[in-house]
Amino acid sequence: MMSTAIELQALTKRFGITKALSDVSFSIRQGSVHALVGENGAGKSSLIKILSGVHQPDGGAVRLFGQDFAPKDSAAAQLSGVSTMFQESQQVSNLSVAENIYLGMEPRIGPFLDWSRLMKQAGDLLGRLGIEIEPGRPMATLSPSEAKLIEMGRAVSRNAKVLIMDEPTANLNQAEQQILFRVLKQLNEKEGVTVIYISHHMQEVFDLCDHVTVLRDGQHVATLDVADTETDGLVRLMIGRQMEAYFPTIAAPAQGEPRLVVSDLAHPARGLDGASFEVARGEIFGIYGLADSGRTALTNALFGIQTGFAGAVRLDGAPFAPTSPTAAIEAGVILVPEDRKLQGLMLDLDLLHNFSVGNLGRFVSNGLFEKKTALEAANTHIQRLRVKPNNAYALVKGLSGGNQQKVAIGKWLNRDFRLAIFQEPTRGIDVSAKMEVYEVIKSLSEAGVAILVLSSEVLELMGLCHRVGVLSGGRMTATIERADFSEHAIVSAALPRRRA
Amino acid sequence: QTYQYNTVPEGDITLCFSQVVMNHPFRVAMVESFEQVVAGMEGVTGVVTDAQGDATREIANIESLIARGCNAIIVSSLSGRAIYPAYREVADAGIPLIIAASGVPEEEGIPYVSFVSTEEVSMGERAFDYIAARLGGEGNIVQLQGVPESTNSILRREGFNAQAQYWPNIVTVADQSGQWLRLPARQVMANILQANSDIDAVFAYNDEMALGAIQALEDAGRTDVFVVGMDGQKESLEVIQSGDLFAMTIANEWRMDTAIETAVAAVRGEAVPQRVVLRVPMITDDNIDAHYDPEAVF
Amino acid sequence: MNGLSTLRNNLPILILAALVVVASLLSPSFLTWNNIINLVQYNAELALVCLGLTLVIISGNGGIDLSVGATLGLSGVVVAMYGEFLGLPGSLIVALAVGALVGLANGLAVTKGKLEPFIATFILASIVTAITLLFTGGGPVLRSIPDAVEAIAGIRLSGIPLPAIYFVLTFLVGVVILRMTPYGRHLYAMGASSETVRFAGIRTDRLRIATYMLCGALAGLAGLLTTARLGMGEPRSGIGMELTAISAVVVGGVSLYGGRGTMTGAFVGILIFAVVLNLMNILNLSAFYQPIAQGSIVILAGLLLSRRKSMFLKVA
Amino acid sequence: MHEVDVPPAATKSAGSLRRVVSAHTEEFLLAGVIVALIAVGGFLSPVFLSQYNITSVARQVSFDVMPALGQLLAVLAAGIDLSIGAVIRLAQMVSILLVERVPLPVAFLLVMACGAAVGLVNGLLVVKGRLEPFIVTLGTWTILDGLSLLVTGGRGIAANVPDAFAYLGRGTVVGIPVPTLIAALVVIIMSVVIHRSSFGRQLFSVGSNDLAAHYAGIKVARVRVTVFMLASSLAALTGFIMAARTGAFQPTTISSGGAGTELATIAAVVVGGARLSGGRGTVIGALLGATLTGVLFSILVLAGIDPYVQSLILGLIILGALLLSASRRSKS
Ligand SMILES: Nc1ncnc2c1ncn2[C@@H]1O[C@H](COP(=O)(O)OP(=O)(O)OP(=O)(O)O)[C@@H](O)[C@H]1O
Ligand SMILES: Nc1ncnc2c1ncn2[C@@H]1O[C@H](COP(=O)(O)OP(=O)(O)OP(=O)(O)O)[C@@H](O)[C@H]1O
Ligand SMILES: O[C@@H]1[C@@H](O)[C@@H](O)CO[C@H]1O
Ligand SMILES: [Mg+2]
Ligand SMILES: [Mg+2]
Repeated sequence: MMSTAIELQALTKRFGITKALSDVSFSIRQGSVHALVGENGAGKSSLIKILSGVHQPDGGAVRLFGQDFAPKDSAAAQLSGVSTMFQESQQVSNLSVAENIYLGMEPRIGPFLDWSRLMKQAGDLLGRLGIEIEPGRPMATLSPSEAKLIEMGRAVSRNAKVLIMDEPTANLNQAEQQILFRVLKQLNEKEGVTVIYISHHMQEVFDLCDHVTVLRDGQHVATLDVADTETDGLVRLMIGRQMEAYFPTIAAPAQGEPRLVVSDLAHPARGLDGASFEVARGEIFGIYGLADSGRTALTNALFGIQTGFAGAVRLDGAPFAPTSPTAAIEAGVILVPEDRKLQGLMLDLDLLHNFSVGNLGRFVSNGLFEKKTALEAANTHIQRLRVKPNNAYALVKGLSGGNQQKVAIGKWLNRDFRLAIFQEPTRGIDVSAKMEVYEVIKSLSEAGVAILVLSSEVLELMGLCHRVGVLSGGRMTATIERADFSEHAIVSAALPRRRA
Repeated sequence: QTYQYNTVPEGDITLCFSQVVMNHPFRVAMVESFEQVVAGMEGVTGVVTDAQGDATREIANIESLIARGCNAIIVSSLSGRAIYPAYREVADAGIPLIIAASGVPEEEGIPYVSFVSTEEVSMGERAFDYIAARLGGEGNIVQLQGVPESTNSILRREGFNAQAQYWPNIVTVADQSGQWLRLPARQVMANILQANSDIDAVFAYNDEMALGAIQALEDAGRTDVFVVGMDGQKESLEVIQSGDLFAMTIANEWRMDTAIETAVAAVRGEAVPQRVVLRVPMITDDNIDAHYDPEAVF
Repeated sequence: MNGLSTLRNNLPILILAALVVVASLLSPSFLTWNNIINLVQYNAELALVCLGLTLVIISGNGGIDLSVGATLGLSGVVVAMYGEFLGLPGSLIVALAVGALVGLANGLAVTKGKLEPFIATFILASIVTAITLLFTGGGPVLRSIPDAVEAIAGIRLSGIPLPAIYFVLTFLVGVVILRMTPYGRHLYAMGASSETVRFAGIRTDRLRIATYMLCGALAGLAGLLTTARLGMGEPRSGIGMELTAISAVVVGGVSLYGGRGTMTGAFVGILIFAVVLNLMNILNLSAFYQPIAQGSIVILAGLLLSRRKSMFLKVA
Repeated sequence: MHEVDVPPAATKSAGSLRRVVSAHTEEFLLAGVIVALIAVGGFLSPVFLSQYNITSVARQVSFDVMPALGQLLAVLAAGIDLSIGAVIRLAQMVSILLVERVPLPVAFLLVMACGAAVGLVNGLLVVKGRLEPFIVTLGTWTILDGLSLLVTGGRGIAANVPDAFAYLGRGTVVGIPVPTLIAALVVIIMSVVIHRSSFGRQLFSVGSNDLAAHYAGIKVARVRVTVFMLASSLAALTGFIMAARTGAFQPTTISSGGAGTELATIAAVVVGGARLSGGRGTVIGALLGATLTGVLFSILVLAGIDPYVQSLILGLIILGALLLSASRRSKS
């Protein structure tokens, strides 16, 4: 019980000029649940990717159960008993659930796939984990959170001695998180599996883990017994400075004519069933809803991504029914989308480009792109948002999640707008990046922008918003003033209502 | 316009040959023959380019040959008039131009020093005449064209169809392309045989296609048809000798001796004939011994 | 929604059925046993090539092989050159080996060399063609081909020529690979998400190299068959075949983005082209119409098959 | 090329020079290779550097550069245009058919209109028909070649070219071939369009991530259609000048060797550092890529190397160049 499962010795990893890990040394006890925490870009994922054989270290060594361990690819890591649930979604959408679970380890008869055994094994495994998904279902029909559970099933199916989970709960709802926690406990306690657990949620660290390692800027800061620490101390270690108030103080919004009036917005096929609400100038209006409550459809309507909605939208009194994002943007609406990599960023282009595409018109004279002006603007945003690295020519794909999110927001700062829609603005980003995002939202609100924040984090909405509207079944089932905020009030309004 | 060209009365010379395409045996045989003949000549170096069937590349090749300082350039082209500017450039550079195995009608006014080539149109005519005679003026025939847009396919077709006008009872029942190649010809012929049971003769615009057509006929168990080809390649002669299906081929001229001799003479400043129409024999089972050379490259 | 996508998935087969109906109305000779056998037997080489190409394309990451035609040519002339000495088994092994070797080069260029498959296989195709032509001096290889080799194309089994049987066998093998082997499933998976497959512990580079080698080997086999059929080695017999093969496979619903498409679809695609060309011959339509017909099939079938959810935007 | 003039205010000049060099190592390498080849060429054959040969290579390369730039546009926007060669041929044919019948400017406009129309069709099929560019342009390629077969009956056609027209293809200005001057102009215009204009930014955005571009308000469909129209127009321009050079047109299909151009343009832009999946590539790279092949060809022909060995050497050198730049890229 007291022997060492993994020992890292002066591990170093570079990506071009970025030093993702420098001289990181610590050990993980066999049979423990070991948390790995740190800000975005601290090096957590890089570290576990070395353990999973995805990356090879530039220096240092790893010992696994006392043996030298230098897997050259994922296959080698798995053969040595290390199995990983990665941060990024790892699903194969064109295969069945069962094939996803046993990918690469399918039961065979000679050279052929043993379909019936595959289905049976998968069914058994899912049953054992308490996941109610048919093994024969096409993966494409699963929701992102269901898919995440299947990924867990895959990780578990490898019968590993070490199980790594990189931000596994980021997309899961309450009930799904419980499944994950239960499985984790079961594997750890009953089967003695060593677990490395990465999360930005301090609560999870305290609930689930025995030990915690803090990384900062690629360096090892501390490895502690969870029993000996508390949240504040941990966060201090992570960010290297005292943390001030988490949420900015929000001034009361300006009164007057509402900027955005949504009345009876509906499109039954897309899951909107007559949503109505108003947002004032300078107001931060939160929208909470469970899966399939109609949040995405609402955004799509307001940003012109989809059309054909019934009902009416008014922006500063004028009817507003954008037929394309271009039209919405021209009317003064911007969107920070939920999937920043897919919808928000040009990953293989530089910061300069990404910052300027939000308003190319501003940098054009005589049809030519004024690079000098654009560069100045980009540098301003880089300073203001504290983007790392502070180099306008860095490619966005090399940035950590939090910094990417800042770029996704920053591209809009080159233009004037009246309504800003933030979808899951802090998903997967760390404490200090979150605070920086909140600061931006606050300052936009102070400038009179009407702001919609769609988030699945109740606490975030409560900390940030003037009012929160709750969507359920495509309708606004409650609108709660800041004074009346309570987690209970918001969540209970979100629960599916009965059909009338 | 009159052109002056440079002569080299004695000493080493370079002869250049621009081949338009080397994608069937006939074209390759020309190049091999060129290389062989030049190799056997004292003080003469040979250079060959292949345009891979692309007229633009052909022009570029000819320009490179001009730049290289060739003493004479032999061109064999299938690119119709698209290549004429390059011909003029050769003449402008004072280099004797010899045309080989390309249909360049006399009246086009091309400044060649000598035209050493077969007459493609008349080859088509003769093929028809042979078929008509053998069918007694009546019957159904199949035409297998080469790559339909290549000059020689067009000219042979012109000659063949021109004669056909006079023979209303000889009917072309299928008229398709075998791309100058054996396998496509075989497949097309097989398809044609499905639709036409009444066929008496096949005119393939070259031997490769004739050989493909014969395979298709054999597959279908047809023995009542005869095939006429063109080029007179060695393999065809063997087939003509050994069976009944392949009746006749016209021996297209792949040998480059005449063209080379003419070129050398022009370089040396001797007078050369302006237009040498190479006479090409019809080969049938009857006269095959006179033409079959087991050692020939083609 | 579901009905529509079922319809779309079966569209190639419906197009083929419609074509067959039209063809048999237009010409009584179309739907004869002999014609069908012919149609199938002359597409045996294409079928072999399409099988390999389908695997490569499904495996995704821009997977494509523009060198199949060149490979067919090389293997064909090598076999013709040494056939006498090799005999049938030897020829078979050499044809497969030559193809697999070219496939290995492709696979290495794509995985280790990190080149985009389109460009890597295009350049390798030109190199392979150059080697073939150098090797043969450009002309056909007229050595005597052993009877056993010629027999693989020439023999008939109860009236059916062997190549027609190869066509069907190739199809069956393809179906089995894609549906019933872990390898086939991994190709689909790789086409959808290569990284996931790699992270799940499958050596994707090896899988990719193996797939290019298999594709090459199949083209090599097609080269052997061509030589057997012709009774000689024709260095250019595969030229342009890659484009025909890609068109056929795509018309059959195999997505160039990888991860999508079936072997049945690919073969239906082959047959669609085969039927149209066969019909044009039968109806004695001018050869000039052929390219127009081919191009139109590609675009029209593409339009019918196109999915609302493509890589391209919903922006209209 | 677009990043040469970084404002000194923003970046220290030493750093910016290093950045320019490191961001364009491929182009520098390629230019180095070409210079080395020219040196080798001059060494192997004294006539390689003769005025005549330089003129001839320059003219020839111009006909490769213009369509390569069209291909670059398509590739930057994550497309591919396989119909470029066929559009060149179509334009040649139309030019020859028109040039004796209508005034030269009219002929020019009609030819360009043909090109633009093909591009429009390609673009609409991609955008509205949701087809992959590969498929669409493979289809239009064969259809267009079929059309010119039909129109000409497969025969070469020729025209008595008016002097003004002939000048465009055959003339020189202070020893520089007119097609080269036109190509130079096209290079300048395209580098402004691609690297300096707002359209260029949109182009890179669409090629890099079309969904994000859509969400950023860029009219993705319009960009794509424009790209195909520009690509075809450049091909049409090339065909027009080629017709001026030859005064004749010979139809070609794949079976008679017509498959070269389309694939050569793609090879040229990729050798020049472009990525087929979009969002990466430069005008200077495409220019160098197209030049490399032209120069190599000339050297190999002048050196009197066997045609088959020529193709082999060419293929190996291109493969080497590609592997080199790919390995350099994956290291950084
Ligand atoms: N493939 C890569 N290429 C370039 N840079 C990378 C790559 N992977 C990671 N990095 C950089 O390495 C550093 C560490 O990143 P890593 O993903 O390990 O952080 P993390 O702690 O997991 O952050 P997060 O909480 O956002 O997941 C960051 O600066 C990141 O930008
Ligand atoms: N285009 C569409 N076609 C059919 N159904 C749709 C479409 N768009 C949305 N829906 C359905 O409408 C409902 C609301 O979807 P929406 O995506 O707006 O929910 P959401 O609240 O954003 O959920 P999540 O948190 O999972 O993203 C869901 O049941 C969804 O399946
Ligand atoms: O006869 C030959 C054919 O075989 C083909 O090579 C094309 O050119 C012709 O002259
Ligand atoms: Mg991470
Ligand atoms: Mg949603």
